[in-house]
Amino acid sequence: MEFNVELDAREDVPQWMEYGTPVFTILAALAVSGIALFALGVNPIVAYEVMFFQTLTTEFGLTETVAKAVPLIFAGLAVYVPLKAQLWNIGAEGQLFIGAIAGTWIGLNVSLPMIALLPLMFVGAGIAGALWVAIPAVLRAKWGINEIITTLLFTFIAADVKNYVVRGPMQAPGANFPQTAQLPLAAQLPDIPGLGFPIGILLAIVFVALTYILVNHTRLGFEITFIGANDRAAEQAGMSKYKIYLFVLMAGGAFAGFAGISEISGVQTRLRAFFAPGYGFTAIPIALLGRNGAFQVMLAALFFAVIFVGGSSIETLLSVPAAIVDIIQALIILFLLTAEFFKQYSVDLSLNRDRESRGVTQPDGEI
Amino acid sequence: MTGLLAGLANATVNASTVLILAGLGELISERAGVLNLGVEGMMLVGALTGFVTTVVTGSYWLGLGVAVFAGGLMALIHGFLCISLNSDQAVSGIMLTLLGTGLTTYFGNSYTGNSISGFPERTIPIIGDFLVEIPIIGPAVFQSTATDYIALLLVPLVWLFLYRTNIGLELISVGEDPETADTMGVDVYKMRYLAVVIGGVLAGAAGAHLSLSFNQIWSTGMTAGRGWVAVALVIFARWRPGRILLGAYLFGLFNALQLYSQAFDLTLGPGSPVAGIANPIIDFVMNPTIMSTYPYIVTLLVLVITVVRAENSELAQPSALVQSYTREAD
Amino acid sequence: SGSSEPSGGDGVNAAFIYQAEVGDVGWDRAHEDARQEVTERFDWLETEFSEAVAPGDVQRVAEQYVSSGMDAIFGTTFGYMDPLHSMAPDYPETTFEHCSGFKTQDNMGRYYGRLYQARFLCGVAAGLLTETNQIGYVAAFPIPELIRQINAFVQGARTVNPDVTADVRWTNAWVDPPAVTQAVNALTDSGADVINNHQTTTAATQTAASNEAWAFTYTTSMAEAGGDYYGNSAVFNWEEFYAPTLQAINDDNWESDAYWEGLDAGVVGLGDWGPQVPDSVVSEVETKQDELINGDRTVWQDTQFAGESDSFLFGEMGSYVEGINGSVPSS
Amino acid sequence: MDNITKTFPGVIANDDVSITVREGEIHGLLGENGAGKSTLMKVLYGLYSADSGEVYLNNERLELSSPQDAIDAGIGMVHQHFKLIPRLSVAKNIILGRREPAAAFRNGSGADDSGPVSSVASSNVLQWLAARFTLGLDEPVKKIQSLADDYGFDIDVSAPVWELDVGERQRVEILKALYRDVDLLILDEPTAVLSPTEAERLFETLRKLTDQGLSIIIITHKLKEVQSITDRVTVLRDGENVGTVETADVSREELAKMMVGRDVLFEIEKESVSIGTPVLEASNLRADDERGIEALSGVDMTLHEGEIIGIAGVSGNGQMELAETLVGVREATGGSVSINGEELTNKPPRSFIDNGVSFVPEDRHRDGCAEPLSVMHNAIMKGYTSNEFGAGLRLDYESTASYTGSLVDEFDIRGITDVSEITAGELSGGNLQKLILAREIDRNPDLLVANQPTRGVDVGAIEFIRERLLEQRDSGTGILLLSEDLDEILDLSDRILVIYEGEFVYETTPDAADRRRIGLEMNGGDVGQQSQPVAAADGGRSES
Ligand SMILES: Nc1ncnc2c1ncn2[C@@H]1O[C@H](COP(=O)(O)OP(=O)(O)OP(=O)(O)O)[C@@H](O)[C@H]1O
Ligand SMILES: Nc1ncnc2c1ncn2[C@@H]1O[C@H](COP(=O)(O)OP(=O)(O)OP(=O)(O)O)[C@@H](O)[C@H]1O
Ligand SMILES: [Mg+2]
Ligand SMILES: [Mg+2]
Repeated sequence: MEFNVELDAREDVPQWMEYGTPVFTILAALAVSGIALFALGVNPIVAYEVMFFQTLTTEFGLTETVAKAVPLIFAGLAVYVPLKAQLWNIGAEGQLFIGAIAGTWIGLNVSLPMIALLPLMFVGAGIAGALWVAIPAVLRAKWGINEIITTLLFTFIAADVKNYVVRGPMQAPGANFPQTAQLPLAAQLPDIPGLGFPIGILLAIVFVALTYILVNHTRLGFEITFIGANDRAAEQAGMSKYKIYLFVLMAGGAFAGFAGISEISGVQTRLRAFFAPGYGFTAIPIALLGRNGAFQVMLAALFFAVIFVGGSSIETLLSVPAAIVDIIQALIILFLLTAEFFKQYSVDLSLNRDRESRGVTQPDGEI
Repeated sequence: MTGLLAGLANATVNASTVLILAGLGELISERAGVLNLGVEGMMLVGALTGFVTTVVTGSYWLGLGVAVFAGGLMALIHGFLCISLNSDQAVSGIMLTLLGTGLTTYFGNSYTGNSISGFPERTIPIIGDFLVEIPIIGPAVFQSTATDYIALLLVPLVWLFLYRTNIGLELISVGEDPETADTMGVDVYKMRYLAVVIGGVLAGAAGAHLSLSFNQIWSTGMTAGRGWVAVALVIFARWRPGRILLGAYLFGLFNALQLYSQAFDLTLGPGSPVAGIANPIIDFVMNPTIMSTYPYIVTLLVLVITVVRAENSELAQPSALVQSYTREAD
Repeated sequence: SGSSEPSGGDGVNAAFIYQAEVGDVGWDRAHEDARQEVTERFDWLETEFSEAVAPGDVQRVAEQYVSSGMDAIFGTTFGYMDPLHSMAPDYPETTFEHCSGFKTQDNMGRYYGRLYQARFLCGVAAGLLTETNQIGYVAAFPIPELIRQINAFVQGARTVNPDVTADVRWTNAWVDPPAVTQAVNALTDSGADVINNHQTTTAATQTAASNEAWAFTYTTSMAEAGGDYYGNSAVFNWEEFYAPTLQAINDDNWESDAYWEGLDAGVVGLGDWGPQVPDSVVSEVETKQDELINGDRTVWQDTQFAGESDSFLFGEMGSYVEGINGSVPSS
Repeated sequence: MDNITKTFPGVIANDDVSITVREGEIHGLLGENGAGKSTLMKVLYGLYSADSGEVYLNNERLELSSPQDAIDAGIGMVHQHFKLIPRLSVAKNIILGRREPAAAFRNGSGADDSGPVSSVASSNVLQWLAARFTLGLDEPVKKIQSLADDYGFDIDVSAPVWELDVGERQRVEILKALYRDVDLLILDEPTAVLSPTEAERLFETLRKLTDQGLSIIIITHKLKEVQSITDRVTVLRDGENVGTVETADVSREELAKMMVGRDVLFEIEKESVSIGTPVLEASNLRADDERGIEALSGVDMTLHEGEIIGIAGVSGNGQMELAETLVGVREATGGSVSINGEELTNKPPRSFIDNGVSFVPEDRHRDGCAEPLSVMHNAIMKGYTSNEFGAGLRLDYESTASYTGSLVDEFDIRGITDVSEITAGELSGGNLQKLILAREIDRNPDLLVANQPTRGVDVGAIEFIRERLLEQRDSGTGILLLSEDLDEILDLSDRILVIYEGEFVYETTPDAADRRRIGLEMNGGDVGQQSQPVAAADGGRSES
């Protein structure tokens, strides 16, 4: 008798698993994190009550979650769109910086009424983010140079560029602090009148819907999906890998730029040297969680927003160290990766009897 | 002038050890086909566990041992996810960095003020005094800590391991073509696990070098991005150990120049006819922030040049990098 | 005395918000030590704190504190200025205090310490201790705050030893221990035998000491890291600000103001001297300290900054005093 | 091998197959594509584990859970697709996995005294270490060199494999197997990429090997080779063993019959040709294969409306390159291609598609579809740009779904419950092929290039596909049919061209065709018989 673990490719993923796995994953990650909280002397149930229930049921929690979700949704889309063509945009954080720089510059240097200035800032940020990722996109499309590594390298360069501009060309005049001047009111994203939600969320929803339409209802989206599924066949069908790779990565860059400027214009009101929100990296698990569609990306972004806001709540209200939130986030990704596997394979752990059950007679001297 | 050069040489050599260790580890991992973007996280865990062990036991060798073990353990998570479960290598690596950062921030907080006596600087017995006499590089290379020597020694050792041992050959083969390696009787999974764990071990050692030899302190986030530099360094080195040394020195030199160049004013005097145009450019080029982008730009250029020029030669990346393997692929 | 005030007789709840994790040393540690001390001192005081709060998140954290009944919010980093400034009018019942900024509201004060005065005193010691007449300074970023302290330190040294020259190395990061160590090595290699620094790590002190150069530092004592070569530290004694401020809030006579005090108020000062610093040096420093406190001397009196306004000193200082090699990097 | 059964999701690759190989014989394994030959051999080599059945070698039952087990048992395999690592040297490729220790640690080598040095060197621990942490190339290189000399291979053992050409690589593959002192050598289509002289050299080698007592299993599609080299032949069909025969006792025709499994060939009613204007003209067309070696060496061809030209040939003689170049998927290195009179040489695939060219690629999984996507996605892989499916940028998935639904009905594609749920990868081979054909035919193309359209497809589907091809011809489409199945060529074509080594070497019509002659031409002609040069491919000349 022997233990035998059999792995079989699932021929099709059951429906409940498709949706159940992320939920199960998150619960498992929270269970493990619960042990850590327990060890800290914090009742995990109380902590999760504060973290999730209070965040989702109070006006304050909801508003904050929505505000946090805005850049996360954009950043999630920045990774999601290239992922549709099987490209990993690991460098959304850098594109976010560049978008923030360009958008802030416009906000500070162009005087227009809000109704024109804000769109112009977003357009500028989007273009800047898209151009920033254009080189990795061309390198990938033309020579197959791995985009994971190039987009990452560009992120480090972007961080230095950001540090440079806030101490140099874009430093606030008069004083010598490493930050730009404050954006004029016309360049600050207002709240939705009456609701208190930041108006950025409307924009984010619009772009989620546009992305959904792009991916699911346009010919371009068809090409993206197809190239992602089999680029050889796609090229035989007359699609251009070059065009699509350039498009998805640059669209991703533009979304990252939106994430940057929505955070600056909606929350920070000026670009500071230490602006490094990490949304571009959080976007990677968000896109992984939401890879089935743009609206799923939005849900995943909202979920991470809850984790951030709720995590901050348990820190302020229950004195849980901030690093624990990081650890919970890492654990969720870890469990998610494991869950992806179980979605693809059915694991059959069985006690196997000796295989020799047929009792065939042996032929002689032969195979 | 020699004093300055010696200082520069010393600073270069000093800055390079951590990159050599982490870079060699990442190189071995990638040579077996597994990209590990968790170097930063593994280094931090190595740095903290090594430091804490040394604080508690007083033995820096034990500290190094624990750091190496912890780095290997972190890598094992990555190995399990990517080799056994075929998870996405990029995502798993980033997760590892997140996890390492979170864990060390949390557990390291109360150690930020602690002081240890870590690896002392030593000369090599017998011939050491003689070697130190070598102008400029003598003191830089031969007046160092044990971890510096280990890193230097590892360069030829890793080279020998990869190119002159059977295990090395098998390791390279699984990074080139796991299916072929499999048909030749190479245990693909075992080799990949081995490579990933060695990668973690060396990243752990790199972290321990920072906290036990170079700085002899623990400071939250003390690797300050060097893990990512190590990943870039492997590309720069085109997956060859000798070039890791070269690249680490080059990165180290950039690092050192960033500090040393601050001693000089390279701008042209007002008498120079081109001063008006040249000085802003010189200012920009020599700006410390701008200078810190140079290693990345050089890496990108090397990447592009070698890929465009040498598709099939020794310089190409391991053919099966980032590809997972299952025998009966579906 | 208004009985409708929430603070009134039932004490004060105050929250402290820090940008980084509170380690064992550094800027946030200094505030945290003071928080613990005042919490201990006043039995009517309850405090909470949050660490690792980015400027983009501070408004949410502060609002949460307000809604959980905090009477006072202390924001301890420059980046919190705008968010606190814009939210303060929405919460008129709450007292906001912001450290190191320049904006105020009716219910938001600002506070800071003239740490440069303590740096000046460290400089005096450095000028007396140096044998090579070269001193070095490792700093993170060329911003007025850091330039002011560098200038003060060098000026202190040159006050007692006009032959002193200084070199500054910028590391381009708040926390990068390896780079700090490299920078200190570069400075000691070129002959500096006294090192001061502006970094959130003990790396500079540690490295200076192991290179047998006198180590000075700031915010908290790093005597352990400096060993025999430890000089002193320019420290904040924030409790000297927090205690009266919280008392005023408790007494309902707090008023928004701009607090920028120094040695005389005790909010900045020197820490404990290193074990090997000669008594003669200590007494000379004490003399200078008295002169500063008495007003017989100012830090900037013999420099190009003599007579400059506080707002210049605070936000605009962008060049070195005489004796520092090179110039402030122009970005 | 006894009662081997191996299934893949949806496919029974081997169905209770038993075969017996005698010591010292060369055993041929025959069968159509997808008959399960490679699978059976992969089971024998430990790459696949069989669902049931046993393997015995010299009376001993083998537990084969990995190739290492097979290697240990003395089994070597030369794979159809090269299993070589280009970056490594020949010698390293050969010794990979063998763990050759450095000379100093080699057991029993050189010094035979029992001095202290050698006793230390032969200790178990040291041997264990040496096998892992040293690498001895000197002796292996000598051994490889002498093996190469024995068999007349001219190879630089220290050269990296990427520098070698195809023939040299094939020899390295064989050296790899020989180096390991195998008792049983498996060769999976070893001659597919070899020239006849190279193949003859290989066969000499194989005979030498069997003289030394080795047993050999050889898979090949070339019946001529089977007859010249094997002692016995086993034929597989649809995963089942059809029978094992002494080679000497059967004719080529009988073997073919065993493979295909039919006595009677399909006689399809074919209407007379009414040829229209040329739709495809190619002149002096040249193209390289993936390795950059010329695979198509200047071919001329004209194909008319309502005509089917069948290209017959042994796999690997440039068929794939021809097909791909004609539809714009592969770059032409010389010559020109015109569609409907419009010169399109090296234009992107889209231009060809827009000019009415349809293509059924040889490898349907790799080139013909996107397996993870739905049947609907795959059905509109080329037609998605049509205004039929929405205006402007919009792609209307409702109309594509109903379109796909009708396509599925019309072409009787089975196993589809919901066109937007079932993925192409979930279809069986035959149904997938029908889907691809449906997609390509439904565009009502002017030119249809179909490469191996019925490979691996069940008999019913084959019939269906052939009928559809003829229908399409009758409606005016010009069809270029590439097939390794000679019956198919004979049944469907109006004209037949035989391709050999990238050139057309013979042209005929089905009526005039001599099967034997075609078969010979496919293999490069026979000794004493001159191959017929093709003067004008559209001349309609036939063999008398
Ligand atoms: N890894 C696999 N997964 C799923 N199905 C497979 C796999 N390998 C082979 N098959 C299927 O098993 C069947 C037998 O394939 P096999 O490769 O043994 O054929 P073959 O006789 O070697 O064909 P050829 O002449 O093309 O080499 C085919 O239907 C094929 O599609
Ligand atoms: N994973 C798979 N799923 C479905 N069909 C497959 C798969 N792998 C292979 N096939 C099909 O099986 C057939 C044979 O594939 P295989 O890889 O066995 O090629 P082969 O030429 O027989 O290999 P070998 O080099 O081992 O002889 C092809 O038609 C191929 O399309
Ligand atoms: Mg085959
Ligand atoms: Mg086969």
